[in-house]
Amino acid sequence: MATAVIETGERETYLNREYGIKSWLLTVDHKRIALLYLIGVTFFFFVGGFFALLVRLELLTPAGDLVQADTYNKLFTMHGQVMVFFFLIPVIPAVLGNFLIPIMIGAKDLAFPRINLLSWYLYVIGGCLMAYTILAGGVDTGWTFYTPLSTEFLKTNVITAALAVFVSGFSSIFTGLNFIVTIHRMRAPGMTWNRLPLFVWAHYATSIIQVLGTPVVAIAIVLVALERLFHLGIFNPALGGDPLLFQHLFWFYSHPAVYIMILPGMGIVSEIVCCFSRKRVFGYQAMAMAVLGIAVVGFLVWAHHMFVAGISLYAALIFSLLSYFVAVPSAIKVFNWTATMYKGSITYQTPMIYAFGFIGLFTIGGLTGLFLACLGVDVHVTDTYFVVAHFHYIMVGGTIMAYMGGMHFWWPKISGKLYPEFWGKLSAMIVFIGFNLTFFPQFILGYMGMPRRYWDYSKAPEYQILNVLSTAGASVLAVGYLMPMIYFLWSMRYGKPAPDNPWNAAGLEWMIPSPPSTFNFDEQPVVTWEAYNYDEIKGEVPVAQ
Amino acid sequence: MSDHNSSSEHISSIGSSVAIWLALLVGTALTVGAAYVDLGPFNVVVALAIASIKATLVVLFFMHVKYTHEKLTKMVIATAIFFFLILLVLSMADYGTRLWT
Amino acid sequence: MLENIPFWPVRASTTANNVDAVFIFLLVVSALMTMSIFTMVIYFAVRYRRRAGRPAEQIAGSHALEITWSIIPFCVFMVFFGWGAIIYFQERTPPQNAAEVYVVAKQWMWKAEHMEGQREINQLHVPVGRDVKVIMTSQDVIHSFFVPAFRIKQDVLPGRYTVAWFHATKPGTYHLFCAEYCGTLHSGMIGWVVVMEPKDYEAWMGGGGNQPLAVTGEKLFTELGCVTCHRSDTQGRGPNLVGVYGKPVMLEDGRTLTADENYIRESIVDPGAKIVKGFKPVMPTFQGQISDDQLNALVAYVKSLGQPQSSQTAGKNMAAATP
Amino acid sequence: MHNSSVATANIEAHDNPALLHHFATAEQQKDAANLGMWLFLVTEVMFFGGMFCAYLVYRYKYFGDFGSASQQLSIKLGAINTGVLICSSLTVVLAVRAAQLGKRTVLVFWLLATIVLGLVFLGIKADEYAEKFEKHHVPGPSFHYHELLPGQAGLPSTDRRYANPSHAEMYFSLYFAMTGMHALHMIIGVGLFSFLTYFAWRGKYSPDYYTPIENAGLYWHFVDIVWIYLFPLLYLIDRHR
Repeated sequence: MATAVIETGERETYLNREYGIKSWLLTVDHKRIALLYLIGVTFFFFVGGFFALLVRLELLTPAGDLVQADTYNKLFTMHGQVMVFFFLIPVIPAVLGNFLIPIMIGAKDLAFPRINLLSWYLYVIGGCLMAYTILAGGVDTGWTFYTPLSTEFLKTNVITAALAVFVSGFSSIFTGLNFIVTIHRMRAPGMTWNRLPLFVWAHYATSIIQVLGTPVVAIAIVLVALERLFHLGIFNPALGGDPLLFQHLFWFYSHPAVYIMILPGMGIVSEIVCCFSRKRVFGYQAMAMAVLGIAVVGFLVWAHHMFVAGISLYAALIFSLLSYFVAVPSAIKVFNWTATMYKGSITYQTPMIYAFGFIGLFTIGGLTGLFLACLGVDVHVTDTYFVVAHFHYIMVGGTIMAYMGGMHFWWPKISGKLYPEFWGKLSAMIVFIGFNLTFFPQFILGYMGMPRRYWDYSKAPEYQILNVLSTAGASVLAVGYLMPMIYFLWSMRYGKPAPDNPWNAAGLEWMIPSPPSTFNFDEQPVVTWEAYNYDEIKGEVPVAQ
Repeated sequence: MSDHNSSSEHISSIGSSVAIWLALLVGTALTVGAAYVDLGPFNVVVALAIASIKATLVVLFFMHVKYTHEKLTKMVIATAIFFFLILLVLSMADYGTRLWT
Repeated sequence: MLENIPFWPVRASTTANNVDAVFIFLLVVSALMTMSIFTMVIYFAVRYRRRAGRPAEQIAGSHALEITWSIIPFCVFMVFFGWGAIIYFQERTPPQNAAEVYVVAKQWMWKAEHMEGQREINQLHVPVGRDVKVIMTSQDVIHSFFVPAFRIKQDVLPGRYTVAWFHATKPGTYHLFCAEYCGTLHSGMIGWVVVMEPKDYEAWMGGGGNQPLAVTGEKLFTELGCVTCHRSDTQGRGPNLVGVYGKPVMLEDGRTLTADENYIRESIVDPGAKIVKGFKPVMPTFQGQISDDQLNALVAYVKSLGQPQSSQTAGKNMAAATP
Repeated sequence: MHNSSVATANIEAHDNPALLHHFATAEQQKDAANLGMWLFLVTEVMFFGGMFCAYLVYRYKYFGDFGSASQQLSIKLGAINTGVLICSSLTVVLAVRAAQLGKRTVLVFWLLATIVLGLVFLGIKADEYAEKFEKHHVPGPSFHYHELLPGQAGLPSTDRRYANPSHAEMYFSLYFAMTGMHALHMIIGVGLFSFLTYFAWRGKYSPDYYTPIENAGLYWHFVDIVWIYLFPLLYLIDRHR
């Protein structure tokens, strides 16, 4: 413990304060828990990515030749479930949010450190159930669990998959609850709501969705499991039930869940754009209100996933209209980031390159969302590759770009080491190119009419060229994602020690040592400045190397 | 430190608690009684109105929300009710208009 | 013109023209928005790159600008909404005199039943230049009827009818896909929509020999004993069904609703659900006793009752009504 | 306010054994726990909300059948159980009061009373469930239902209408799902209160620290409120006919 620190003469940090497996598995330190999550989400990212690669390889040729139809259905189902529930939803809040929120608001920890650890254990239990589901033969419901297919017809491990989602859902609920209480109750003196970093605002909005939305999908999933076990009939038309009710309950959560994934990413991008433009954010209040607006209005639009599902014509009109309302705050975000760069002093380090990527890809993803909200067009493109491309632009192009940008931005703080800037830039470019090559062709495929979740398109060979491009892009993307994995690990051992504030960035997290000590602050900080006070910060972003 | 001053330090008196308790019991009797009277479509309305009054009494007095100086608690409750109603209303926007032509 | 653009899907229905029009409009507006954002980002990134002696200028923001770039996109969005809604409204309201065809989906095939009695699997033959209404139901899970060339898609649900319609404009053979994941061979649940010139279509029909669907329904109506109560006068124990289709029905509980396909279907499988005013709930349920095919035939028959003779045989048939 | 609470932070930090290290003051800790509990109740509202939504949809669709099935429940038992829960809410209020006043034995007494009332509720509920099993009103293969729709008993026998069994089964599915989930919450509550009783007996709570009692009380009241809605919605449909 502490003795080891004294002997080597190192400063005591959260990383070296204690050693041994127990000091990690029983820790209540939000920073260590963040690292535990990091291991989990990274593992599931590569599991889900592996499934994705197999899916793409199968689609290289029109015939269903690489795997069996059943296997293919399991692959895209498990790709979806793993990526959505075990990677995208926890990734930014549970890793970066967990690590940074207490520090950014000047607190020693989250409000409920033990519940934070409980969240991680729930995530792990959910993850084990998911892993069991995969190893026991998989599940082929599609990530959406649509009834009555999932309840009455499939013979796979639907119940364990449902249970995995249910348990990980509670992990997400408790994380959100913890964040809300922390942001309300644990802010340092002087850290008023108008001084919160936008990263914190974004997580606040995200947490609201987690707390309000997740329980509804939890009960929907419980009803699916009960229906499968006891044939209750709540979603089974043969017994008088309505399968659309499941879709309503499912999308009540799962549409806002998209915002659980993207809002924290927006928070990261706000931090990065300000830092590398050396500027205050343009329109702080509008940016903060925009994330809250997205979180609230995001709850009013769910049935736009159901325009062709057999809902009432009038309900479809209402939901289409409301869907356009949610686009306005998203547009504000993009315009304000752009305006933030105006008259800045911009440098292009890795995080900023990822942020550029985010803005570009999120713009395309968001605008194609307008196509899907447009009733007449949605009828044609829903359930085709157009939708697949759209949500990958948001979730991969948006969330993962932002996450990668954030990991590079805060890696010096988290690990105390600098990553190699050249490789960082290279990987960012590769990810950007690989991503567009993978998913842009899918927009065209979708408008051509290729339905999603197709294992075999040999009757429609005209789709092959674009599928080949997409698969090629996926391989490039895989390289782009593996590279940071390697050099981050490399830098932990061989990287140069990071200074406390390698980017000369604003914010409380840059005023404490890298890596931080266990209790973050030696003294209670008192905040007397606005967020992004780059006019008061001396110096520029140091040019790398 | 945080943006409020005090949580519910209110100590409820036995008298007022018993009064609320009696009101809740009376409400239960009323709701059973009203169920046997034919009020047409208003049977449901009356039943839900009585239930809501009872729930409000519990929230305000038993859960001390009336005495708290904390606006946040009230906002949290309002949020829960709002989103619960969103779930019901927008779902029924579908079911209620399916037969319209 | 569009046909010359690589990868642009073939257009073979009136709906396709409408959808393409709004799609192109969206595409152009989005492209302009994307271009303007990208241009600004790239321009700022280059123009305001770090230079010695030129620190960043702090700008707190501008509500005027923010309001501008909220309201202008919002107005554009409302155009998207309105245009899309109009097309959707058309897609959801089939023309009155459309020819009809019944489609039953099951894992993993499409079965079509024409009014003339022809049945086909994974194929749907239709004449060009005719409004065609597809009345669909599923025997098991949710499927989705998707014809990219027509730009139409409609989920097919078990336990009820959903409806799609189109007006084919160009002869040819087009993909018919299942677009809602429906289990193992989802991607095998595909077929062809064959749009034919009217004379080819009549030739395909082969001049009859099949029993029209409504006639099948009429036989069933007798065999199942429906006819004993549902008489064509006012003396029956059940309502007179002549001319009931498409008309308002007064129910015992005071509601009034239109007798559409789903109403007729429900009245057969769950007769107690909606009792017509003035009648007793004496009808037994036929749930589980008749197949979806038989149900379609019965519905087709009930709908044909009281239609003018010409339209009973011709109006809903695709071949005879061609010009 | 801000500065003063910082100033007090270090003074208070080592005095109160219940104060966790990352909080500055006991008040901050209490407020955090209180807000946390309320947020948890929000998630519970939405959790039950999903089932209420399902209930609403099917009651709207199958109104008569739901009325018929509802009349298979005993109003008497339902009303008694409502009363039992309301009484238990009162005992919880009195328990919190006792904790605030630092009266240990009174606190233990009211906590025990709450547990007893909770168990009475569960007992009556179990009895109702048992009756459903006997009458084959439990959804599943053995489900059997042949009952009139509401208001039909007075009609000539040929005119009487019977409820659609599969719609009645839907009612009972929802009945068991909703009351079952409620009962599960009751069981958790009873367990929670058992722990509290033990710790209260050991003298863990004082006027300075009674947050667990208060929060468990909030939970219990919430479960009570759920029942306040379940009772009219499940037991009192169309009783006048």
